[in-house]
Amino acid sequence: MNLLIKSPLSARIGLCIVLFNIIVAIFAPLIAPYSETEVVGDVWEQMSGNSLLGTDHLGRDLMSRLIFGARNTIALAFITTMLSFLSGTTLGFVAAVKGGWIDNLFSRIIDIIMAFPTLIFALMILSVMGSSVMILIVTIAMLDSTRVYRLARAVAMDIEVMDFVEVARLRGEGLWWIMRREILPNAMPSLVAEFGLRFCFVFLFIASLSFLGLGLQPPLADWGGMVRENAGAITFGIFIPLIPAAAIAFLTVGVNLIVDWFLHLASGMHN
Amino acid sequence: MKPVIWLILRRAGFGFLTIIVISLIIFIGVELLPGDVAEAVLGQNATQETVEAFRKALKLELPPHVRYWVWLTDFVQGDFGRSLANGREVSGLIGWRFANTLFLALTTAAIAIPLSVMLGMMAAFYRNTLFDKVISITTLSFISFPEFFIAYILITLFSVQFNIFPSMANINESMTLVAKLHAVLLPALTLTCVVTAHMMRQTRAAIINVLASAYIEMAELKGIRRLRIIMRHAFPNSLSPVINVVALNLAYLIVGVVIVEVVFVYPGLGQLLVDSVSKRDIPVVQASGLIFAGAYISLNMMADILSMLANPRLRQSQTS
Amino acid sequence: MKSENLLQIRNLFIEGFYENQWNTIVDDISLDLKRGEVLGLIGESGAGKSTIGLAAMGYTRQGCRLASGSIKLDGMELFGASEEQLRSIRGEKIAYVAQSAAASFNPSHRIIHQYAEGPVQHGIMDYEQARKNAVKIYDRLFLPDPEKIGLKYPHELSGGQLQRAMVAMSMSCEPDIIVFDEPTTALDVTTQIEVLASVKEITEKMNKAALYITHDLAVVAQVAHRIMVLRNGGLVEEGETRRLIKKPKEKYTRDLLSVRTLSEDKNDEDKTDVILKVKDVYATYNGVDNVLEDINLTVRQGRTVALVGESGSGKSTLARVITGMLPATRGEISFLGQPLSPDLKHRDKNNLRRLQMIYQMPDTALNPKQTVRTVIGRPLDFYFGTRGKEAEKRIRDLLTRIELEPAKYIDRLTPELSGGEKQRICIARALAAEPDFIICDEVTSALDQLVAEGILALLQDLQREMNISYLFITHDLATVKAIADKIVIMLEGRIIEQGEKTEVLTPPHHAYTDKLLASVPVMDPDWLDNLLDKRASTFLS
Amino acid sequence: MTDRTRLEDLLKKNKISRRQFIAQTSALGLAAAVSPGLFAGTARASVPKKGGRFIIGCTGGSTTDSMDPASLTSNMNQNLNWQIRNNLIEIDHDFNPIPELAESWDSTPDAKKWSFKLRKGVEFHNGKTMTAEDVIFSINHHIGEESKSGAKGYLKNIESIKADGKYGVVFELSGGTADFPFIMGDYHLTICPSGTKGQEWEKGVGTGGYILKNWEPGVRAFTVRNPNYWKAGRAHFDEIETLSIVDTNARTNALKTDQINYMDRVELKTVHLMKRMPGINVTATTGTAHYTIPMLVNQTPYNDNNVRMALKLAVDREELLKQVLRGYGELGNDHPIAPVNRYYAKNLDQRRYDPDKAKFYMKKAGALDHTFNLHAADAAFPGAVDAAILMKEQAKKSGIDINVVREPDDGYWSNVWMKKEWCMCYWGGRPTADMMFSVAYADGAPWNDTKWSHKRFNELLIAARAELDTDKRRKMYGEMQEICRNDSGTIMPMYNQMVEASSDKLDHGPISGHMALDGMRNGERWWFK
Repeated sequence: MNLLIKSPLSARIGLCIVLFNIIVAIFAPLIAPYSETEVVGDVWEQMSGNSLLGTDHLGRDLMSRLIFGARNTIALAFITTMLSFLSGTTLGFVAAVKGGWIDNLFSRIIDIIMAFPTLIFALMILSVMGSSVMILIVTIAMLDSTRVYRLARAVAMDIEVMDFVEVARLRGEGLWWIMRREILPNAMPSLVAEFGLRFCFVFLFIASLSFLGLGLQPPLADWGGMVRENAGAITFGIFIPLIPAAAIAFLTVGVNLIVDWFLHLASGMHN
Repeated sequence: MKPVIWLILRRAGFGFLTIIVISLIIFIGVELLPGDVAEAVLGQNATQETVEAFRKALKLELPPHVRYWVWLTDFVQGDFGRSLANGREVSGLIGWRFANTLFLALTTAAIAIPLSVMLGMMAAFYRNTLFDKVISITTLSFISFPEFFIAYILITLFSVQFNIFPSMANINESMTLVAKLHAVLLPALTLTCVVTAHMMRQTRAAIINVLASAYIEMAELKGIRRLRIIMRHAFPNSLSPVINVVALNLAYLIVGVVIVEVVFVYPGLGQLLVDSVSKRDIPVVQASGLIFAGAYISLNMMADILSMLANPRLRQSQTS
Repeated sequence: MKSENLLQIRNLFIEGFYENQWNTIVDDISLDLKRGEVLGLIGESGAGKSTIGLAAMGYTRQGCRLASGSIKLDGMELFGASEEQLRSIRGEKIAYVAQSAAASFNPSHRIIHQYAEGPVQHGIMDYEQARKNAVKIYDRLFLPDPEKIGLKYPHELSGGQLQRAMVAMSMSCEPDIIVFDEPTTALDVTTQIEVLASVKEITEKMNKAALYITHDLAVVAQVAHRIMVLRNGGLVEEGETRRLIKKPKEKYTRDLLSVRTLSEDKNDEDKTDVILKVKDVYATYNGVDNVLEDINLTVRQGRTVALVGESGSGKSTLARVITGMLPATRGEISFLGQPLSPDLKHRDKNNLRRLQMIYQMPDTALNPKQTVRTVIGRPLDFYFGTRGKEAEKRIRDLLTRIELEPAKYIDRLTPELSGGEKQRICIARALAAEPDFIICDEVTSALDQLVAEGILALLQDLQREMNISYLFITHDLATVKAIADKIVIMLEGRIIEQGEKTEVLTPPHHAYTDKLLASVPVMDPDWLDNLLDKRASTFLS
Repeated sequence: MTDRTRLEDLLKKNKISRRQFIAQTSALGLAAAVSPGLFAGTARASVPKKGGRFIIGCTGGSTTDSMDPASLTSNMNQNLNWQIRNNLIEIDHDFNPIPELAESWDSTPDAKKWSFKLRKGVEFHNGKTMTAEDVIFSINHHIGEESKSGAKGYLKNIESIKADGKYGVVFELSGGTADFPFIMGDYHLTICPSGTKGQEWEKGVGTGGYILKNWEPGVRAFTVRNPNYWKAGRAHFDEIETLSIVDTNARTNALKTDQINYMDRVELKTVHLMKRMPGINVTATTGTAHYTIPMLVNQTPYNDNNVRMALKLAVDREELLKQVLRGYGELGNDHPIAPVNRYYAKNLDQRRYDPDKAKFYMKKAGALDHTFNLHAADAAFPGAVDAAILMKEQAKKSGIDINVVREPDDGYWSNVWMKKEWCMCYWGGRPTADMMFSVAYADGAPWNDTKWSHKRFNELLIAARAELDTDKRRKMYGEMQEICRNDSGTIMPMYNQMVEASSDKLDHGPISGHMALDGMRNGERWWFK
């Protein structure tokens, strides 16, 4: 709370944007004028009283899909990012605290995974395992966690050299306490900042996957998928796909405004 | 041995080792891909009989470790084998496509790196001003769009509306360099939009980080002009993170541009790899996978080595 | 015709932005500086002395602003001057020597290029001319190989050399005034002399005016003609150096001048039990070069052993070896008569509990995300399983014991504490484990003089009460004199002399000990001159 | 523009002699139908002109493509195949077999033995003269143990192929096959020089109107006109560039910006917009292509015909046609025979959306609480996923619960089709009823994607195949269509039109519905105005 009061205007704007999106996502069924899949008109209708933002490529109400899309997009991205952070941070912290061969082993494995083109890696896994939401989440989380690992390890290394960690070691504390109570709270700002960035990348990544025919199961709406489905219209001067794209951009900018603030806090810790 | 050379050799050795491990993983991983080459290649035309015939023709029944050994030794000698799908030399399939991929990556890099480093420096110079914020939000918005969407917008604007650049970048060897550059400008611009934000933000952060150093204050107290401080004092010391982020983005440009290739009909390696994965064309997947991994690793290695050289502490350590 | 006062500051107020508002950090300061005069600014941290020094150059750090007053440099008003005007005087008319040369030299440029940058950029001379001047001044400041030293990178020079190179750099444009901002604070006592000599060379022989900023009265007494004592941004007292030292008017000044005598000598050495015995210990970081060689020492119950040496002498490494952070490669450590496993991982909880450590930087020794309650409560829980009300009571007791009011501090996050308070919390954390032996690693060197004395007094009290033994690592001989029972002197990873305090401090001593003792500034304005005269033949040639 | 009118055209311009004309028309079996007054010389409007570079943007090209006729899988190399090679017979836009490399053909009354007379003096691009040996080699390439050809299935009943002199080939079949000439028109069965093997296929030596100069699979192919092409009045372009453009928007943009002259698979969502664009012609051709939604009838609950009937009735074909095909197609009636087929059963009732009846049948089957997993990917056909979603919504009204499972495009044909219980599928169709039924509905057919087996249906199939009497065949095929409609495991909601777009600088005769890109022969049939 104290932090909030001291936060700069930009962070507050970001917070409002994110909160707005979350509220829309949670109350989607109450807000949306139509259901996610209902066909309400012709294809790519202009904005009208019937459908406030027009209709999509199947004649579904764009606004409703946008609202439900917020739900799917945010939930999916959130779960995926959480998962990647859980695994990436845990491994990164262990590597930093334990050091030695464990660190070397983990880091080399991560290096190797990172050496493969992400999209192609995902493509291979998804084409083999099928693109159910579960597999989608796990795959992206795994690919993402490599980058989280790197950051978590680097940040933890910085913290690990601090005397208070040595104090804990000298006290005889175990790995869990050191990771959870000594390192994690101090790594938080950097991790939160990265969380924001990763979070945004996840739905862009899903959009890329759906471009290649993988991605979220239709008829579920996700913003990236919506851009993809309607993208053909743009070359004919129909601006329907700009709307979900703008939604993505809006949320990304919002998240990044908060991220910037946290980065600022993170840098403050080192000074 | 001189320490810095030793460090570089050690780093290079590590890179080499990683590539070897990756070659093994690629081989095993691709071998484990479920689904049958024959079925995938024949697609809807696959019948029991045709599939059997296909398998036999390609000697798929040989044990994997024998094939790995043959593959690796051949690969080292530059023989990547033949495509299972159409029997062409893999090296012939990959060679010119890889050149194309590099061409696009370098064209993009030539635009994106100076642009983002410059923007990053300016944002750091004018930090927390309106200019800084506008650049930050603009670049952020660019990365918030899926890249195919940026591509479509650019095509709509520059090819369909104004007809300045072609919407297709299907370059071929009979074109002149200028014609090629003209053709790849739109895909290069698309990729620039994608990578600039990242590089610019990193540059800005690195420089701002350095600007907090005592030697920057010292330079100010020596009465040095601000621009010179940024260029001479801050930038050289923020090179290491900048080099790293540039390398990361170069690697992305080489290995991650499938979508841009599809949208612009660009004959690069990405499309080949995607097609080969879906058709289970194992030799092509293995070879291009290894080339991608190699590109990624050598770029990272070069970044590390350059960072070492950029740091006088390491560069000069042989004299002390 | 230049005005008599090179620098004239009148009624200066400077504000800093923190806790969401502008606060006064320099409060109504006026000063004058004449050509050839050195003015010392002295005070503890937060006294605003650096801020004043920078303000003299028309410069404020980020988050600060010049609020009101007047700063006239050679007749030119800096208040409200344009960036370009200010830029033109910085370096050229008034130069700056920073506390840490290691941080203030750009690591990626050669020394000479950084020297020449000022004059070339100001258009005073070309690079070749600047280089020639540099060689002259390097020579004058006794830098080795003045022709070539400029071609080196900052990391290739030692701390003392670098600091002198920075003094030389401040002279590159031949400014009228030089601001020395704690130029010797980061240095060992022996190197401090070299830099002080350089400062003296510049100010006296080259007749430059200077502001000399420091927290150490003994140091400033050697170079300054006049001294201003500052506290909390305001002026406490101002006076001619000799007068101020002899007859300080204010109590605060007297406190700063007071000599520390804390411990009574205990010469009943043999009568108490040996707590810690280090025998023939060797240690290495890279497996090849020994950083510690042949270390032997004992610590007895209720006694304080001071481990003295310059930076890099291996004293902190020895602490790491004793705690098991860096397992010894050879030799044996026994604790309370039992051999102690060299590696921390193999030590039992009881041994870990009985051997505690307190660190130099209380800022980094306390997790900024924990409250005082957690910091002190954790060892209680960890070692004794004390939780809930009992723990609460114990924490409050400990806070009371370290002279901090429990109700006020128990729920604070550690960054909300001052340096001295933090160090007290660190002590409480060590006490919570009910240890027999505490390693104190430079526990006072990051603290202001008066605060440090408070901490030392507290440690003494605790020792008397609880019969705790200390291994007291320090580079500050004054502290050693104040609290040690036994002194161990280290140089380059070896112990070169050890014994009872009186024994070590009384001549004849080892040559290095002698140099070390001689280098500690004394509150006597003539001390430096005498020392330099004495050493002239050996040191300065 | 038919071959006849084309010949008439040439005659008028004195490009061929009267004697040549008669020879050619009689070869076509058209002599009786010569336009009255032709020899008097009637003027015609559009005349094929030679010249220009024709640039085609194709879907489906893949880097794994090969020019081996045994493995032609994409539009790109199928089209290229007919730029550079010829078959024994050609299937014209009216679905008639017309002579190509074979001048004429004949069969025994039981349709078990077919003899083809080859055209003389036709040269391959490498200068070699085409003879019976080459024909036998080319057909045999698709037969036998080692063959991995997609045409292998059609050729199963060939017992022997023999040369009858240098310019005659005789096929002996194990069973009567009235439609055998159509089989010889299949795109796989192009004639290549005898002895071609391995990488030599990629050189693309054939007898066709264009010579392959450059071929990079999945990227581009480049051909130039064969200067001594034997077929008169065909192959008008100087050169053809065939580009693989997988992304629909990229194709559209390329056409709009004049970088290509022709594109296949126009995105139906944007057809109406495309039509408005100046300089672009959109053509929509109904052919044999259709969408199916096969269920594996050997699995519960699909083994119950009530379930199949219920699902057939629960589909609103009109809406699918409108939404997925944007009207570019025709309603399907749950059997695969297209209206363009001469045996199409016109008298069968059109199946309509009837939620109540669907519910009735489903209730009867006791499967109302079953969740029907419908597997879909756009690899099946563009809009397949959308269609599945629409079906889900439509079936809701009957209380039927459909769960759409989106599958990856990659590997769809090997992992989903014929493996999952109910999925989306596409058939290009076959020019004859026999081929269509044999390939996917006959008992034990390798591509019988429903595992459906109907005794009466299978008997009729054999009988009709050997029946040379048209009326009897019509009756048999009619009955088979009805059986298929009411019992088979396939929902056939609609025939899709092939919607393609081209620059209005191009001209052409009537467009064939046989395959996309004007029966894959736009290279030799089209010309620049």
